[in-house]
Amino acid sequence: MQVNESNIVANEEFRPKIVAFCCNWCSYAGADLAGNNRLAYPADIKIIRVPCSCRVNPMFILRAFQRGADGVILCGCHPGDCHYTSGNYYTRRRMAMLFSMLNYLGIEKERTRVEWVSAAEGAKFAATMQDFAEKVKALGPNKRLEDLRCKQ
Amino acid sequence: MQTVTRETLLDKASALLASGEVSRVLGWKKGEFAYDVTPAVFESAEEMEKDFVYDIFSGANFSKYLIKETAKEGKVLVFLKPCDSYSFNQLLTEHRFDREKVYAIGIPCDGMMDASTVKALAPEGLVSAERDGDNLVIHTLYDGDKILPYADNLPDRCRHCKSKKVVAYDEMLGENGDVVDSHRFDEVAELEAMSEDARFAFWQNELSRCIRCNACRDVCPACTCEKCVFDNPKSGVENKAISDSYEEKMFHIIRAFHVAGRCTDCGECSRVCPQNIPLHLLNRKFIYDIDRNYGDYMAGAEEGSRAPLVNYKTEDPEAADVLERGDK
Amino acid sequence: MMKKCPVSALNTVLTALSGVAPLYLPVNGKGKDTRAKYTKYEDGMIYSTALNTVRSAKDFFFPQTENLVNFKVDGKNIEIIDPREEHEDFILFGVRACDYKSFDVLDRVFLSEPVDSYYASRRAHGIVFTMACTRPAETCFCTTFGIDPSEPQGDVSCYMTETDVYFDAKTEKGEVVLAKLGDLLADCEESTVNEQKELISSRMKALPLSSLSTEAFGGDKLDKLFDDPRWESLSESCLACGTCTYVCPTCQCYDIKDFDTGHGVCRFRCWDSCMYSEFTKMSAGQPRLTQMQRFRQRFMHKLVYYPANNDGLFSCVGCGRCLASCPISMNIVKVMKTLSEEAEDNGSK
Amino acid sequence: MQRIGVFVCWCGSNIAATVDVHAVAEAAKLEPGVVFSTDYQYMCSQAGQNMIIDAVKEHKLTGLVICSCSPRMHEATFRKTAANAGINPYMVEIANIREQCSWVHKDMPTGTEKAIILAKAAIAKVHLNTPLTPGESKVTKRALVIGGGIAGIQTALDIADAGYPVDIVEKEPTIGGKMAQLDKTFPTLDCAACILTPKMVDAAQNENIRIISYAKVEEVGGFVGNFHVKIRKKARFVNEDVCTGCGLCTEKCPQKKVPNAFNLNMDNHRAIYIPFAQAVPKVAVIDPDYCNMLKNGKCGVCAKVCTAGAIDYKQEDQIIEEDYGAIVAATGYNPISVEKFDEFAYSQSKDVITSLEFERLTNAAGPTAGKLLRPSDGEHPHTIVFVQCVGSRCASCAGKGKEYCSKICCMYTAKHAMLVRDKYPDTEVYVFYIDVRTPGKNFDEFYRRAVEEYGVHYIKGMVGKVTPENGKLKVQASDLLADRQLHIDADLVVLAAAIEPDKSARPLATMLTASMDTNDFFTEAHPKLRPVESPTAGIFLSGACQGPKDIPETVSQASAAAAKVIGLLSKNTLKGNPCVAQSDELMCNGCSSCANVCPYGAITYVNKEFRMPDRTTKVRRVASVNPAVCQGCGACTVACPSGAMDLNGFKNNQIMAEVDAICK
Amino acid sequence: MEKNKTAALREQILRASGVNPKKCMRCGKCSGTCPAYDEMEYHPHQFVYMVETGNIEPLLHSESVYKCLSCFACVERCPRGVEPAKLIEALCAAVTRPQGANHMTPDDIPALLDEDLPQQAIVSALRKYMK
Repeated sequence: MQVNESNIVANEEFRPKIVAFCCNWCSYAGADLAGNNRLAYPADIKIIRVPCSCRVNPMFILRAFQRGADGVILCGCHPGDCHYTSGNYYTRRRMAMLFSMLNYLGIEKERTRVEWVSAAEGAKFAATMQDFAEKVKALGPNKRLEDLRCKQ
Repeated sequence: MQTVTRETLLDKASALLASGEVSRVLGWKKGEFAYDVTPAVFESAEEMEKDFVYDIFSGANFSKYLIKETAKEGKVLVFLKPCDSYSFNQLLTEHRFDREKVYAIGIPCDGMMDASTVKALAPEGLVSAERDGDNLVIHTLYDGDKILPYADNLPDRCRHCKSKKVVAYDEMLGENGDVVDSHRFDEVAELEAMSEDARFAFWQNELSRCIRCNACRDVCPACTCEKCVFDNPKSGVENKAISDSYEEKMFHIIRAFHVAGRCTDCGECSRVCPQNIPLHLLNRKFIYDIDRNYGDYMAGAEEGSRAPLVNYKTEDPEAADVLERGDK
Repeated sequence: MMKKCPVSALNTVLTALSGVAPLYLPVNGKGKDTRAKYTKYEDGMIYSTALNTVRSAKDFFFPQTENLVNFKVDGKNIEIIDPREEHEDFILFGVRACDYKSFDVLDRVFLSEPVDSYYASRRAHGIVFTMACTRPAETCFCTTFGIDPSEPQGDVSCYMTETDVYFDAKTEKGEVVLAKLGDLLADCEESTVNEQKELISSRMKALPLSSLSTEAFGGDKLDKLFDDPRWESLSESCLACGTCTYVCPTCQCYDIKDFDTGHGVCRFRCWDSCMYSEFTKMSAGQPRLTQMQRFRQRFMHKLVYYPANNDGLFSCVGCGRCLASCPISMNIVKVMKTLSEEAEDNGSK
Repeated sequence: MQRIGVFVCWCGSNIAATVDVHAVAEAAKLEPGVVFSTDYQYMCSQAGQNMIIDAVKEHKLTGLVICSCSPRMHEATFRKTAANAGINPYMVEIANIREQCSWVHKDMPTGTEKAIILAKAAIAKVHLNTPLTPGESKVTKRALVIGGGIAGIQTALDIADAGYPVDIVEKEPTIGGKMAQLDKTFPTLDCAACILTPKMVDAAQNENIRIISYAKVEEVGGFVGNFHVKIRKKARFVNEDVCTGCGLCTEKCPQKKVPNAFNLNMDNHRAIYIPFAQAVPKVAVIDPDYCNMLKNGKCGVCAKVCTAGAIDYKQEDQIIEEDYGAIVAATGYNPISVEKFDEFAYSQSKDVITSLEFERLTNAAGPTAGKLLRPSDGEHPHTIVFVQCVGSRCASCAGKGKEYCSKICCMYTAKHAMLVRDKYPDTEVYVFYIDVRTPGKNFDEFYRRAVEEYGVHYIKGMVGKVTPENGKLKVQASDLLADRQLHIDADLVVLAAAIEPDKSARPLATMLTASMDTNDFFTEAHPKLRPVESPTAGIFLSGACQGPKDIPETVSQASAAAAKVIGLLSKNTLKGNPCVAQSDELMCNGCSSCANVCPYGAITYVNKEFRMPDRTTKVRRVASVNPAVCQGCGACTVACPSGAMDLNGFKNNQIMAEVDAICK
Repeated sequence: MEKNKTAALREQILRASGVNPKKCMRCGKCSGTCPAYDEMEYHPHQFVYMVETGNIEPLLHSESVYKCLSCFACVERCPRGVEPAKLIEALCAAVTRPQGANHMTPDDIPALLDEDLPQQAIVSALRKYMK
């Protein structure tokens, strides 16, 4: 009986949908390392592997919000460590510009984040995801960049 | 200072057409009323004598037409106001037209009117409008004449003019001006100073009017893709019309992003918007952010310069810092 | 019987009207665009006497986007859902004569067999109050198409003077609505608005475009006009945006598209524009390959093809919206004037 | 429409304990296009792979989704399986339900729910996969070794022995590195120079080896098999080909006050010098910061005395450009600066020295000619305190020390202590340790000998502070086993400083696009299975630049790296990664944005004629990608506003399909 | 009961001091550096170890807790950031606040539960009895 009750509570609780774009060489490996070390982070986060953070097109991020994401985080190698030399430097400018624009349009700035996570930083990956998920959860569902057609 | 009048331009163009230096002239053609001037290609001095105008409504930026015009035989003469010349350079930087096929004449500018600005001043029965010294004189059907200070009633893009300097020309008529600071980022800064909620409400009101007519894109000298992603079914973002409040936001964010670092702030997008959406405030936000975070950069100021979004410095600020700076 | 109320009581009347059915009327905009647009009436809103709304009234019967059908996908099952809700009556207040005439143009397309039930339902529920144009603009040329702004049609036609607003029910629907307003309106003689009508007529005659003629156009002018060389120069600066078609009260082209919502498909229709290179694209490509052809299409449709199929009715109502909004100021008036001129020496191009 | 097979792996209990694998397989079955779905204990096992092959054949599958461990683990495995089953290897997508699901979530419902979503995303992606074929590129049969220490020398020798030309770039005027500075080596106590210098000579004499000393790598372009490197050879103001290394100039030079870096600045040499007697190349070099001739044009003594006429004051830096097939990083290590540890008084007293300085003090070629004398007064020290772990295992001293164990200090300290007691039995030697770590062949025996045979006092505890007082060093330390605080008056304190990667490694890594860890050690492609390769193809790691190492370990890694290089150079062509960018010429408008961001210069422009829909033709400038040069980062795809650039294997529509599936 | 109390005390000390004794690698640098070493019965490294293992009782009755000079040399020099001085300070506080000694822990509550007792009372009691 008690189990059921807690289930209901859990179901009613807002569970954000979060997309994490991770570069193959550093952050995706960092996420794997978090797994190797059994460092938990919320299951609300789903990772999409990209070769480099610079592969992430702003359209993907807007698409995620359209399709119901409540937060999007982009992880890449630390500046200077990019597997492709300069990819994350472009990412940094692009995402700084994009996220600044989203915020300018009134979209909560806590919904978007760029974080550098190396292949060795499993703990940082888990902690970052934990923190991001908490911040997004506190904001509640994404209303400002949603597409009502995509809501079930 | 030599004043540049319709006659100056006409004489110049006629001479160049007569000498065979150019075979066509991109110029402004008079319309039914004072304000409905149309960009047109003139092929003879006679045509120009008949229909060419150069007055306070000769605001259209011809640079983008050069893509089409230089694909044809012969050389084309184009008149470049300061802001047009930036677009001209930017298009050259992006290898969009053949410089050899253009004869560019730089002309000074101290602000151009446009139809919607003047119509806003006289919403009912606007007969005509002209400049008289420092004043704008508007003749109306029902309310007589209105006399207003010219400079104060210019459209936003001219009130916040970025430069009175023609940066690309083969020949300059009149005296070239300088880059000016006319507080073009003030309005962006005001928006930044608002709360997230207030900004959202502001843009929601503005962008929700969008009818996706694509005029902003089609007039934009930076939007010169063979096929726009929004027209390309394979792009995944293609859509013809607004279907949800998300769509127009998506369209304008992506469009602004695609021209970020390449936009010369010519203001044509806001001029042509039938819904009067202040689209230039999106592009200016990017320019402002670029200037503050990556160093001053003016697209088109120099041919061949590398746009900030295809460039980087190792010491660039992090996205979070940029966000902080843009949210006061 | 004509009825009236003082201008000062208009808001009371509007409030009462909004009690009869949801009421939409032109209201000046907030924010960067202060021009009038149709807005759902709420207490305290002020009716805008601006001549034309930015967008035409066709939105109410033929909205820019409209969901036609939804497919819900669950695993490998597909369920078909009709997204339509029951329409209720609504009142459109302040429609100008030209816009009202545009409904006629649209009706001939959407209400002829097979009837477009989406459009038909909206038309059946709309109650239109037209408003005579006391101060027509320089861009007005409705008279060219035989529209008399001093005699606007509709369920109720209205006149506004400096002191009073007059209401003249033209249909049964209109009578019923006015009856519900009870003693908010006072009876008056129909002749009381005659002076107003005359004023409008005389003003129309004085407009710069009053002499614009349709003589050179019509269903029988296809051969003469189609290959006219002047289409080239008319269209050369066209940007191929769709502004003219989207502000036009009579443009009725649409596209039907599917939107994948992630858990199904939403099939909707949205306005389309013959100015676009993707317009009516088929597997073999689009039928009109150049911008000149697309540009020509739009004006030929309004001035030749449509009248050919609709008893000579032109599908332009002279509202002048495209004159004001075209980014390069090319428009139907310039096209008509240019093509009406006798070609000086045919083949100048 | 694809015919997709979904294979859910239990990974024993690794996945199955927190993910209901059966439920995942069942849920996948409902997805459009999925015609087969199953779960199995170990998908990567032979039996598992056979199951996949059978399913492909039986169900005519065109695409595979494997829900298993990270694609970094077994993507290659399953691609091979696909190839074996007769479908294109790039028709495989992996849903990472182990590292990124079962291992990070604790309860079954959560894990299962997420695993299903990850599977759906992979299915959505594989729907849009297209068969890809790798391109081929030629291999330049020449290797570059960066760093000429024992690691670099060994790697170069091994590569050269296999018959491939190899260049060593060394930043100092001579090769030899740290090992050349050492006195004896543990645990055999043979003299470092005696075993190193023959190798240096071998390298110099090997016709396949070119030593580019006093040089640094300035620019690296290209990719595996085809690197193009710019090397700046600094001016030494001595003609290398002419100098005989006689050393006369180094005796006659009037400028005598140049700190001798080889002896860690404990003595001086002349402005023209040969770093040490066995230097290779044995060629003098002028220090331009001290040479009077170069500074103010007054002197010229060396030129006068040089009978060979080798002095060239006008010599300039030289740029050498060369193509290589493989690059080995062997940049080595340095002791950290211990000045920031105030408690050890390194900056306050000359008699507090580092272990490397101690090496020079006991070396016959060192500043004291091998006699152990106090730097302050040249007296023989009677009490010596060795402090271990200075800056090592130091988690809290940000900016000062290192969190890792430097690995070599326990052994060399034992060596030092033993040597002191051996040469000067009248000396009391104390070693303060936290742990003594001796996992190595004959290591523990060596340490025990120091204690048992040589009578070195090993005390468990750390030195708290060192205070110079009246020519003595007051050492205060704790003896944890006796539970008392010790106060020792020492004559000499030797600090076993932590070691860190050479400062040149970080900028080099950037040029090589090789990744580094937070401590600036190069990262291996796999910590266990690929320990001598960088994740960047064609870059290999040799020696302490990858992590702290002693000499035997360094040499083994050096040879291992050489073996990897030889394996690479023995190939004539390399198969490329087919996941490269591709430009849709119909969409491209030739704006150059993509070329601006391409780090590899893989994009060029061509004028191409296009047939327009109205049957006219038009010449347009369009981008063209060189698939052999493109590395598939995707920077161009975002720079391109018209979406003409796309990336095979990570296409826009594939990523968006994943986004859609996740956000559903 | 005794075990519970010690565990609670340990918890309280760790929470008050913010010290994680598990970080200690037993190098003894704290004791090596401590100027008050000779005055102490238990030395800084022992404090850390004894708190970690729960052997806290002897520390509470030792004069050592008052001998710490709070010079923070051990905090400054500890290579692992353990901060022994803060731990000693917390221990000292636990001793010098006799009223603060916990009379009750959250684990004691279930036994005291009574149907008529308002929950608020339990909470306030717990607050009162937990320092």
